[in-house]
Amino acid sequence: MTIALQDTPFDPGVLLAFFSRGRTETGAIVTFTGIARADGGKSEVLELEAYPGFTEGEIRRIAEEARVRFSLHDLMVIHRVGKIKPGAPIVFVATAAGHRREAFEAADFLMDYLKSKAPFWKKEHGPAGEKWIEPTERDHADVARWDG
Amino acid sequence: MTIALQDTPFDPGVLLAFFSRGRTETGAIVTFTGIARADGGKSEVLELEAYPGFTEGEIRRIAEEARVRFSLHDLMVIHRVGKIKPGAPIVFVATAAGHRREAFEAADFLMDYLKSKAPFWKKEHGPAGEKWIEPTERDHADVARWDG
Amino acid sequence: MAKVLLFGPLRDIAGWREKDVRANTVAELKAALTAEDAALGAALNGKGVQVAIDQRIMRNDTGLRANAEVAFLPPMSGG
Amino acid sequence: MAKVLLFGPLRDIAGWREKDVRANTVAELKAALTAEDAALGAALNGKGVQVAIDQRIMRNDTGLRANAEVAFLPPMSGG
Repeated sequence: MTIALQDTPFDPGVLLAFFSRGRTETGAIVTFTGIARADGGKSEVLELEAYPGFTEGEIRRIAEEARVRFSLHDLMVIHRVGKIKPGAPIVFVATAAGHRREAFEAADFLMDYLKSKAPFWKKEHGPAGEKWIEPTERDHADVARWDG
Repeated sequence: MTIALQDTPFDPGVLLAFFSRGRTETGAIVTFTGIARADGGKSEVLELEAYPGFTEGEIRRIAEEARVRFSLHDLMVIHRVGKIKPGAPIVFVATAAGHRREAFEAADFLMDYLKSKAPFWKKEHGPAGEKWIEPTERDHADVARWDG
Repeated sequence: MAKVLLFGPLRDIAGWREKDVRANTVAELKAALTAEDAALGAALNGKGVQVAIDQRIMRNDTGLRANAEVAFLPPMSGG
Repeated sequence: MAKVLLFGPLRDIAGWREKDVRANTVAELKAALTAEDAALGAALNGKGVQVAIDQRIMRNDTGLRANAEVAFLPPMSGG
């Protein structure tokens, strides 16, 4: 299980190559890559703040829950922090399971958590100044699917 | 949109690197990689037969349906044919969309189709001989989720 | 003359994969194949076997153009 | 002495990110910060602000060990 924050860009292909290598006992690998949309150059620089140590710890706690709940063989979460240019990847999640349903659901579950509840504080830097962002209604609805 | 059959091994990381490169207007990329489980060396060699031209055409038809239904920006399906060694990737699906829900659902939808209805004929080669394989009950139940 | 293609288990039953057969309709073509090989004939009429003419699944016997490609597709297993 | 950490909007309100404050409980610590900066004090008691002591979210004021790390966490936005 790999959980890491990093303040430099990453290539999702390199991460999948690393995650999938030699994984001969896994039937299914799902990855999710979240990208800061460029919106044709109109998009603003995103800044993500984490609480080093605490943020990884909280993600690891949910990752462990996902590992058990979905019988995962392995999982990886790589999350950018700091200033992120439009068009750059923000987050990469990979899940490995015996069958595809578990791999899909675990990646979906982890992303719902990461996008709505994970300990990050998000700011947009634009020509009109800076703005702190909160999760959208859709993010809240997505994460509520997994309760009960 | 890339739909291809190939009779040689592929590296899912290389495919994701290719699929994600320069994709600055996409918010979400989901990939699925299906692997022939090695089962600790007990697994049998899998042989997949396709009807060249027809098989890609049928996959392209469903891929086009997924593109419209889930508002995809792009998608890729790479499928092995011929004899596949235990531990080797069999199928790679990638979907690109504005938001994660669409990217997840499209990949899930495409995989349910590919695993249960796509024009392939599957044979296992083992010490006890050869055996043609049909889709499992679970595959049928999975694909039925998308009807109506 | 039609080019007949067999897939999956049908190929194992017939012992061949591709063969030219003289026929103007799918019915004629099946009759010709059954005359040669009764086991194959039964299998071609088996549950779930579909017929593709020139790479399109056909529900009815529409007749065959010259050099049509006629494929017999047993139930597909998925990948 | 406690090491206070501010995150997200709290950091912008305060104009700092990290500061040592003399306090034996979270209540004392908040009182000290409010005395210095009323706007920050109000923000620390704002809706959804959680307190982590030594990287663990605490619902109650348990008192602070020497050199405790006290983090004020406004509502998290997700990544």
